[in-house]
Amino acid sequence: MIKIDSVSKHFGGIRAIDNASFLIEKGSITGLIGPNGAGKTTMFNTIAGLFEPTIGKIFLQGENIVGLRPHQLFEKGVLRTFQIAHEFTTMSVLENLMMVPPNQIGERIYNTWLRRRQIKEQERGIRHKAEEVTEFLKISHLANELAGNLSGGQKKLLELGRTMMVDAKLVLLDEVGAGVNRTLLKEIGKAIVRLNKERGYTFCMIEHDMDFIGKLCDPVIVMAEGQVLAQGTAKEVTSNEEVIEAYLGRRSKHRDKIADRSVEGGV
Amino acid sequence: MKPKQRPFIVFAIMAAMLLIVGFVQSWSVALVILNLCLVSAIMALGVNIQWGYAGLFNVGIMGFTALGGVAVLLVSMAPVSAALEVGGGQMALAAVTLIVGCIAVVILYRAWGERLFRKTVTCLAVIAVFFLVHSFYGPASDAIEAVDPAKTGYLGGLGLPVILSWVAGGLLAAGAAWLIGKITLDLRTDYLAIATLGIAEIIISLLKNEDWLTRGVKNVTGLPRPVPFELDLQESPWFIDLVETFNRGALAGLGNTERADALRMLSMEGSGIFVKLCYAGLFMIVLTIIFTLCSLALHSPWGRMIRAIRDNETAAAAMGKNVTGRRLQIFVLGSAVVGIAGAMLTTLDGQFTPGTYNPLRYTFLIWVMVVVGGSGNNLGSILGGFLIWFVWIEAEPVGIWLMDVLTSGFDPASEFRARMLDNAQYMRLMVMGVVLLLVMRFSPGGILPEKTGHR
Amino acid sequence: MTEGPEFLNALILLSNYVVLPAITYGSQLALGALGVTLVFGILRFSNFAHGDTMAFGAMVTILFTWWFQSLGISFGQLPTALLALPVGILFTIVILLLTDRLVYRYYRRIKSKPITFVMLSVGVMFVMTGLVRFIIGPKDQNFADGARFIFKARDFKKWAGLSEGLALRSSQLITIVVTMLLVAALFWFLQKTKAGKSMRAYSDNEELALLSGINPDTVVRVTWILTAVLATTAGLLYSLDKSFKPFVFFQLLLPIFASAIVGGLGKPIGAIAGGFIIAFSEVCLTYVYRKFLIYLLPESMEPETLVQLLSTEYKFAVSFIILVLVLLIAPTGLFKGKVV
Amino acid sequence: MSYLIGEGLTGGYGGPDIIVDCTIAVDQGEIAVIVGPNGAGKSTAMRALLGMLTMHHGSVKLDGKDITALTPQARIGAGLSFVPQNDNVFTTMTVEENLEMGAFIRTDDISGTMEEIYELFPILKERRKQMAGYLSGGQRQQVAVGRAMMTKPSVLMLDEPTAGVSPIVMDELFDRILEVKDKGVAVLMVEQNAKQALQIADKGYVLVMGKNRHTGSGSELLANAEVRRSFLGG
Repeated sequence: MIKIDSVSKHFGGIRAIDNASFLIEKGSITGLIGPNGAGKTTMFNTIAGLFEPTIGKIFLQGENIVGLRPHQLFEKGVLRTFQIAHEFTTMSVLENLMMVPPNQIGERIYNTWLRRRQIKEQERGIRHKAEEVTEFLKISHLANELAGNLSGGQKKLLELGRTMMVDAKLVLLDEVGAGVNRTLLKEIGKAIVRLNKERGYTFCMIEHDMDFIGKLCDPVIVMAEGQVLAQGTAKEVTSNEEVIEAYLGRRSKHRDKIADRSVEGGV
Repeated sequence: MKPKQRPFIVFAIMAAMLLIVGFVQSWSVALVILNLCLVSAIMALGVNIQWGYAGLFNVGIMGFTALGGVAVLLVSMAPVSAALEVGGGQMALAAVTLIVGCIAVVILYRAWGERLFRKTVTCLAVIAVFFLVHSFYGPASDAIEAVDPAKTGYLGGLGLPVILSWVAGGLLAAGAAWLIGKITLDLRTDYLAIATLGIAEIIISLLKNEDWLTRGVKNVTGLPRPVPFELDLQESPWFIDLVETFNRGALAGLGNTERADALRMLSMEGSGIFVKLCYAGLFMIVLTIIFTLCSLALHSPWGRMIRAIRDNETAAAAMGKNVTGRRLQIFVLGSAVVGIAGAMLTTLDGQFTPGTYNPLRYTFLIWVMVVVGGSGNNLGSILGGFLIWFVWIEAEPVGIWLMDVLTSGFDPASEFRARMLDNAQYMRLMVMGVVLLLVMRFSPGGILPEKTGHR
Repeated sequence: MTEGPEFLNALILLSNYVVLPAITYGSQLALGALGVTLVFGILRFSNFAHGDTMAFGAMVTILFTWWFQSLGISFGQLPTALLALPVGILFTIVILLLTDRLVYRYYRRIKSKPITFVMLSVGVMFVMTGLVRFIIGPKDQNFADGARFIFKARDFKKWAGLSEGLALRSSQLITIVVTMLLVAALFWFLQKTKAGKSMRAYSDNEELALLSGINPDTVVRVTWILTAVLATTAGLLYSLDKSFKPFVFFQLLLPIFASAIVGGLGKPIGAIAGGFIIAFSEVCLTYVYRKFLIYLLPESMEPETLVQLLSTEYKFAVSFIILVLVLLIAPTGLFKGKVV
Repeated sequence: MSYLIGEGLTGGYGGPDIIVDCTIAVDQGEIAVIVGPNGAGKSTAMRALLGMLTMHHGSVKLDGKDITALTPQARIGAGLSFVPQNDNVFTTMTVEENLEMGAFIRTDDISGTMEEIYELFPILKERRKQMAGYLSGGQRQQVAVGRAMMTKPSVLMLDEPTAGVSPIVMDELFDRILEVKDKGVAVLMVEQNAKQALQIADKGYVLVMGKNRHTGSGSELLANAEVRRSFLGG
């Protein structure tokens, strides 16, 4: 689906991504984990076209998509959700969903004066789809609620719902779990699996909650300090010493010595 | 009261107030107010498109109004052939050079790419173009302004029916807005505000000083009218008959001579009112058209997209919407509507007087209308236009009357009292400010707030 | 036919009609822009009411000047207005603190968006304009007294033996001196005193300032007081130099904002630089260079046109164009102003 | 009974509770670190102690006195002192001014304290006339800590002081923090970098999902395999 080919992204001196390469298989739910500052979100933004990589190529089904603008990628079916939900607070859930489909007839202002009928028909279709989505996500009871009044978790569901309004190929989920209570997180998890099974979406998700990752993701890719550190099933990576060390933080020689001494001293 | 009824009620109150003026002061005063209320309502609609729909803070309204105004004279006045002969050709040449020059500069800027001195070179090119254009423009304008300065001294217009100028005003304003938007719309909110403030001032000073085009502060009077002149009406028998039928009761039982005099009197005041009614009719039509178009656009996927952009640009962009494009579109549309209103205003006045445009009246007052009426809500801004204009006009006599009462204790000759009486009219500025502040504090949505959520 | 070396004459001509006026105007703009920039730095909005604050301050000062004059109090060679200035400042402080209490504070508490504050300031602007015109009327007001000139062009010619004269109006000298004193005082306050430093801290990083125990309300109060001092002085100096006319102060808003933004909003030093940049470009672009060139060029090349780059009516255009250019080239201004 | 103790802290930023019934305590002259996976609520726990979030349960006691009701400013006055993770210096002000601002609430003579800070961070003495904005990341952190020390706090709280600094700088910072502790200050810090932090800590709190998962001395926690695994967010 997506092939990351030795991509690097530098901000001034800092190497947010440092020659990382990996594959996201079609139809997979790939987990992307790693300690803070590992460059996960930067990787997402680079794939979604917010940044251009300093070096390296990104292939979407064999086509190099480096340099495409976000809305172009959007039309190619590459969607991303945000760590902090970006819903339209003053619009109802239904409207939030209905505004998603690109190039609606009614988005050209002169059509709103000249082609009322076509717009009506299209609107009917879009609304129907939106209602399907709300049912799929079990939030139909909120359809006419202002998105601003939703709970954190419901907003995340809405984010997910947006991706369902267009035939997404690849969906990048940035910490869907953040600030969501367990029960709702389960719902989100279910939704993701169903989308993956029933509609063949490919997912790539940044997540910190390991058992969530464990339940959903295969494979799991571990990034640390901008590089791909390990790759494999959730079990494999969690039992990988290197990964644990990376999570525990940077080692630095002389401090270790002190530590050893203190341990001998039996503090 | 239920939000559904609210508009009806407030508009009913508004109508009642106008009627009261009609009975207490006079019908022609009431009609004058009504006509300006209608124009203000259209302006408010234009500003509402920009601020209410898309959150663009444009304080250059005055400029676009004035552009609408100049369109009237450019379209409807008869061309001044003498001026065209002496300066027309060269002026055209200047215009052409200007356009070509600008294009050339842009091409140069692009072609130069990332090489050194890009900005310097571009600036130099601009300066060069400026002098080139000036070499044609200078003599041409002098020649034109020399042609019978007392009467003309300008190129005149196209001599087309004045109604067309309303469309032209819209187009002119739209064109200007497009240019300005291209430059300034990427700026941060309050930078944008200040930029538009400046543009308005520049447009005004252009209109004041480019005499060859607008006669500047010498003003252009006697603009053609879309409605008959009072005098013609008083001559025309059908109108006299009309008046007669209207006042049969009053005229009955009068001797022939008195009857004729009375009839003349009646048809005189009748003609005034008739003319104002014609204007009111025309304005009403325009307002209805624009209002319908606005509501159609707002309650549609387009409106939804615009509200989404206003609500959260990043997300809208991530949903594949072209944010910059839409903002520009909105800016152009809003300005066009303001331009139309500006043209109507000038037509109503029958003269173009660039000296009289001032930002308090033509920019900030409109803002008060939108905020008080209810930004984001078309009906709201129309109401705002009516209400605020009404207050703006009526605050003056009321203020003077108030002062008169307050200072009645002093002896009428006293210098203090005299000053208080002339300055009373400025109380309305304070009233406006206070109204704005109070509304923003106690009903931030305005009188008719925007309906958010599902439609 | 002309006495003295040509280029000297040219020089004097330039300093008389370009340099002196530009410096004077520049100082007035700088003071105005300082007020705007302070409010922006601390309260984080562009204050559209600033022009009318200047008008208000100047008005009060003028009213008291008249009163003093009627009492026969005078300031020797200096205009009586300078005596009345402190009173004017006092009144302006009161009205600004009042507006803050009645208008802005509430919105600060509920943390409204900057744009809301801008619109509020429009409301305040209406009230203040109304107030000023209501009290003193829209017409020109004459209140200047004391010596008009430090030295007249004629005396200068005699003294220097040139055909061009250099005149120094007392209002010009006063403007320059007062500005220098005030700016010096302001910078001393901001750089050296604890209150001033706390203001800079607050404008730099609000949360950290709170964590250091700086009280926002005090900071805001001090800001308004400083704004009042700057605005009133700027207003008065402008009125002394040109004339007092309420509407003019609204038109001044544009060059003032331009100065503040060109320098970088929230940066006092930038405001001053911006003020002079705007002033000099306005004067230079609208000055008629004909006579100047006649002095410098040989007879053969003497220009027959006015050699004026822009007609005087287009002053606004100048400040505006500079503004846009700067915003396009260095969006945060020359001194890296803050972004809200 | 520790010097500063927050018991059963439960709360968040308006939304769902981010920390649930978690207890953090630190004594004078010791270093306590809060570690754990991303999003475990480490910083939130610290902000709870400072009174910077809406609490539903729990109490904060300083030296036996209940300060739960106090505002952050008041707590600063009471002897707490906080170094935020980022934006923790006044970039447009000189190092010296930064320190002065740190001592804003003090009315007595601060020159003595300032000298102490300069002894602690000699580099700051050299740079004291420089804009804090122009300093390197490590030096900034030193300014930030110095600023916080200016109130002569009894408790110093640091939110990820080593975020984004190189290992060497990190070591130096930790050494400095040890010195601060030796002055008898209670030091409480949140660290991403558990390995390093736990090595210098007298006491460690491992938070997971906003709850206390493990508590103990730094070295024992480091030794514990389960703890190590829990950092992957288990």
